[in-house]
Amino acid sequence: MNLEYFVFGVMFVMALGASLAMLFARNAVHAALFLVVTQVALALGFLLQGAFFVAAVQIILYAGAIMVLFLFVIMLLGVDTREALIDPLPGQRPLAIGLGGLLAAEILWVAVRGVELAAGGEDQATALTELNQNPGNVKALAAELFSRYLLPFEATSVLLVVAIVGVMVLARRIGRVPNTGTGAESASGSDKEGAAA
Amino acid sequence: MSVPPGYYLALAGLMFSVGVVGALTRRNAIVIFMFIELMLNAINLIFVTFSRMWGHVDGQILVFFVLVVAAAEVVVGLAIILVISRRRGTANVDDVSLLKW
Amino acid sequence: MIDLAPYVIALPLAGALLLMIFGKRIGKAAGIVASAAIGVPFLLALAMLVDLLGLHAEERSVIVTAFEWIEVGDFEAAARLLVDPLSIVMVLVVTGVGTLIHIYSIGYMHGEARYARFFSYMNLFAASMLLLVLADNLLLLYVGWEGVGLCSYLLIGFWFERPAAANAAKKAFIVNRVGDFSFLIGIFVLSASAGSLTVGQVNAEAGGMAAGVATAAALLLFGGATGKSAQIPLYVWLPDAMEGPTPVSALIHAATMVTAGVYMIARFSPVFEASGGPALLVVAWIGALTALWAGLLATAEYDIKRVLAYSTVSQLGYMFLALGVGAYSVAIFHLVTHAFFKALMFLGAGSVMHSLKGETDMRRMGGLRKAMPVTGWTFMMGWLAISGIIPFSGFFSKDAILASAWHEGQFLLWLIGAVTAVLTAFYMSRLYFRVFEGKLVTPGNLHVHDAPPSMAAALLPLGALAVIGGAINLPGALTLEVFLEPAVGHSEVPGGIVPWILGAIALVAGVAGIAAARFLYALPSGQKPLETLHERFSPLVNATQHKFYVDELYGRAIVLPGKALASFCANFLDARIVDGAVNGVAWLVGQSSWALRRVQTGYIRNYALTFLFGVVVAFSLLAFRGVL
Amino acid sequence: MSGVVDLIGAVALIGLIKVVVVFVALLLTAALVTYMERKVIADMQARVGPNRWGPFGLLQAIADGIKLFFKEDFRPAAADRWTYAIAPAAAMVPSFLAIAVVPLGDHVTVGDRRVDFVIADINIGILYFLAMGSLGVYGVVLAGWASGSKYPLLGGVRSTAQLISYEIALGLSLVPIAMVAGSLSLSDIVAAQAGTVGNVTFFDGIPVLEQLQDIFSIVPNWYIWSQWPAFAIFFVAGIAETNRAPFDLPEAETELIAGYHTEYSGIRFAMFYLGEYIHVVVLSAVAVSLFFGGWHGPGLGILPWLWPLLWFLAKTLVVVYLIIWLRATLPRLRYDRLMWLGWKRLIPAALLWIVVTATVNTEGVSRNIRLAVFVVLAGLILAWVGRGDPRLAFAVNPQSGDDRGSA
Repeated sequence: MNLEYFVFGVMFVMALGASLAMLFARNAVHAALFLVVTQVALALGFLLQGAFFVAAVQIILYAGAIMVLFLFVIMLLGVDTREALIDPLPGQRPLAIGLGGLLAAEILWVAVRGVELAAGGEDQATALTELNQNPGNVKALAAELFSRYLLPFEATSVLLVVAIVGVMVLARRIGRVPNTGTGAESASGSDKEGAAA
Repeated sequence: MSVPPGYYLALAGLMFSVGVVGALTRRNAIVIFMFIELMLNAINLIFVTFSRMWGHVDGQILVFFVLVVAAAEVVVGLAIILVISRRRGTANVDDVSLLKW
Repeated sequence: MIDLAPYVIALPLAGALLLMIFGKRIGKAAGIVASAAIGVPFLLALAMLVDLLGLHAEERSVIVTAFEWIEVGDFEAAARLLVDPLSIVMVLVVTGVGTLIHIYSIGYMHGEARYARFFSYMNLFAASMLLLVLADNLLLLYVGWEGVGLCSYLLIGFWFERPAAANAAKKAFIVNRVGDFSFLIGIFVLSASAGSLTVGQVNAEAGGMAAGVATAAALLLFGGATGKSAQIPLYVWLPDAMEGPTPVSALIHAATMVTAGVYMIARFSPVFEASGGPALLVVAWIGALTALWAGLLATAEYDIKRVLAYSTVSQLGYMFLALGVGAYSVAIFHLVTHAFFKALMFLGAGSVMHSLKGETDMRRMGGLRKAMPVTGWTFMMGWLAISGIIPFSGFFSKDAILASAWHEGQFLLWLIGAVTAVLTAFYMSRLYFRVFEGKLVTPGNLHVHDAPPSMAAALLPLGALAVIGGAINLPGALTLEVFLEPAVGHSEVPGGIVPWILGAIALVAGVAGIAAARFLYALPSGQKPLETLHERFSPLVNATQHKFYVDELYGRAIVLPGKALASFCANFLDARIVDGAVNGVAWLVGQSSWALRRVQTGYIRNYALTFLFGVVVAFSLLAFRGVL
Repeated sequence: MSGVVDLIGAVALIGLIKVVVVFVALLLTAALVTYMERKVIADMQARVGPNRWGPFGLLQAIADGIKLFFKEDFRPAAADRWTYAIAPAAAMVPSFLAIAVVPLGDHVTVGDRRVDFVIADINIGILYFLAMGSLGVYGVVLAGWASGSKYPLLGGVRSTAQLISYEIALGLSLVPIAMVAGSLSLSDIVAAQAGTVGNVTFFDGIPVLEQLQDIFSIVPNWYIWSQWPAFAIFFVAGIAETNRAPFDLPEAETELIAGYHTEYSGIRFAMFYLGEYIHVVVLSAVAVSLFFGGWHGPGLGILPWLWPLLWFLAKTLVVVYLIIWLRATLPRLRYDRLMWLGWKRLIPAALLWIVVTATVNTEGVSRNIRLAVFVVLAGLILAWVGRGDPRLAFAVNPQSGDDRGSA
């Protein structure tokens, strides 16, 4: 049991520390790297709470695909220059920090009350453990996803198709005459497609 | 006795707040995007925590939908940033202030 | 055959639609199409009459359902037609006289640019009028009522290029609206108190109505009738309506539409009866006064058609007098004979105008009987009929009215009627002698020709009817009164020697009027007394020639305040207050957006910050209220 | 939290021993593979290869290691300091971690405790392998960006696009395996491949072939027989993931000097190098587990726990040999051809194969029909994939350009 607290502590420090570091990182690539660390820490948090499949997907999709995509675009555009420390919008930074702090305080307060709330939820946590053992995490998820959540699931597939088409349209370079298909042009073209999708 | 859900919720809340502050103070569009991802991640943590609290997998399924939406959003958003950057040579959101009178 | 009643309406309606859509394509055949569209219903109506006569007297009220119209919950208003003696008489008059006038129009409107449109309107009018008389339902009746009003407006303003015609059409329409409004409220009162809209139901319930309600309903209905039938105080539109083509005057403003009020009151006679004295008394007095008033006005008029118009108003007054004394069938009888001879005279006048290139001033005419014999002789029939000379049709009906008034004990009304009879004979004779007798006078020495065949084809039958039309109510035979009895009730006919004396007095009155007119207008010796008369009574003559200043009075009393109110609304209420409010709101919005648009910086991070502010506020509210 | 205990259990004593043993073994194997590669390639190119240090040059790998360890650690001025330092580790660590879910052998009973030859038998093993594979990208990307030099940057960008493209095909090629095995755990998948194919009735009634059916009773029940298209896709995508020839574009020496690790030297370079070879070994190990029956194989009565380990090692080395062989044989793909292959051939083929597998494994379909459908559809897919890029035909003969409307 202490071990779980220990892992949770590591996870907590990793996740929060990395997010704060991300806040103070002046370089976009560094920020991206801290975000990856945060996500890996969160995956650990998911594992701790018995969400194995979600943890794996979190790594594969977020850390493995989305963040790589971020890095790709940063490198492609060369926008990894350092930002000026002075915010050109007057009052933006103090207000943002103040309001953000207020929000954090409010959420914390609610979370603390949530602890009391969760005192009765311990029994259900064991229910999830049983669920993870009997049909197994993946099978339990699949059973729910493909029965009760079938319609939203299909809707997400539509969303993805729309996103893919939208990206194709956005990233397409208009007015480029198609070449014989052997030059470097088409190479960079498919490069975009590959990266975008 | 395992870690109470409130701890996770507190962590998620703090991360979310950090994401909010970051998204509001940074000027690089891509970085702002990353902070939005951070907020979404915090939400995912909340979902998973609730999933454990209530003892069923619905929360974890919602994480999938968040993931899908995040993926679609990132892809489209990055493409837009790409186009803007190609046209205007910048990814600074303050330089793109056309949304006004 | 009675089941075919819907086709009586549908055929003219179809004709109207056909001519409206394909009028240009049909061209010259339009008149024939239209005449057929009204002529066939006449034949149908004859067949229906035969069927109706075949039924027992008590069963002569047949309801024909055309289709279900409105059905909402308990409320239902089916398109049902009521075929009974009253409506069949009206249908016969409308279709019969209407057919003749249609045929007449073929010749009269020849060469008119909007030939097909004219016949389309005429057919539409016929359909509306037939709907009015056949309707078994107040709503349906009102549809017909408004339909004839619309057609009247369209036809009066048929030559809308002429400002006079356009104004006359507007006047007719507006004056009629006043009456229609009253009529509509009357319908509401009736349907509310009777709980039904069908004629039979309303009449059956009438007996059980409170006297006050019945009186109110009756007076409101009569208000509608004063508009449609040109009674005091709403008669002013009819003389002006003479701006329309003459066949229109003959059909609408003599034979059919203006009698709608008479028909309607006869139709709802139980309601009037239920109100007891007051309503019927009002009807009778208004009718009598209108008869006298219009007769006086007619004596000073020089426009041939306007004389006939005033005459119509006057004769309608007779009919209302008859209604007011409870002699409904007599009123209908006069309606029928009047339709014959007045249509005849209008058509004769039209024939005169046709050959005189549109001249209507009788001072520039004279001795035309020899130049156009058909017109002259038939007009003479009409003149004698309206003057009440035995054995022409008008004598019988007018005599019956006067006799009924006497019988009811309304001696004052009888006296007014008798005086009016003298006046009627006088002004009609004045017209006749001026136009048809004496030396031949034409404006600009035109070559005068008689009516073309189609016009003559209408004049001759109408002339014959004017002569023998009185036969339909000869005592002893199958009389109109007996036929109408199931529909409008029995009217007491005075017995003994009294009717003969009254008839003699009426005849004497007619002869006296003719004699006076002949002395003053036809004989050379009458010239001097006429001038003396004019000098002696110059204020009265003057006033009569100015129509007793009624139009001016209405202009001052109603139109001017109306215009002032409209001008007030337009220039102050609308321009200052309504527009001011609208512009003020716009100005306010403009100013505040000018101030607020500074918030819109274009920096997305500012927007997001605002968003966050909203989130924090909402979160705080929820947290403090203990929801979370 | 049994899963958590499983994972955290790796940290406990037996787990710790396992980790250490496997770590060392993996390092040794990787060193062996570097030697093996040089020898094999030399052999194929009719050379001798390393032969100075130790018998047959066996100590060459150690010599290289010592040399690289003592070389100067050089950092370019424009480099991003921390990222530059982290990148090699980021390249190597995920490869190490991936081996954790691979069952290296059967179990052994020590006292009354059963010890499995696997570090962590978690029930999402395949996903774990994919997750580690996708994290492996960071080493390359960060190295390319952090070097502050244009060739490494180009190598980094290239590898980013390449890796996320082939990751999809890699993931999709594993779906049919999960479907037929009904599990995502590598141990379950290996267990499902125990035994032999057994009695096949497909050739019943055909006189000569009927006699051949007996042969199936000695053929091991590996997934490679039924899932060879999945293996083909997995193998190609896996090689692309490891950045090895013919997909070594991020480090194409003719175009980009040495790609993302151009600026690296000394121990950091060694880490990249090591990471790549560990990746190759792990990939081979996973391929063996998924398609070639894992540690299953005939053994002798003595030391029953040893034979599976040996079988596993042998099979893995065969696959490694195959990869080396490919490097010696195939030329490097041009970049657009690489993308074409990944997006237009491998991913559609993988999707199609998922559909085929799902159809054929529907309940109630007889085994014979399954076999027949397998043969026909697999042949069709092979033909389609092998048809090549129509644009190539156009380049050779402009008149025959069909299918280039999308170009």
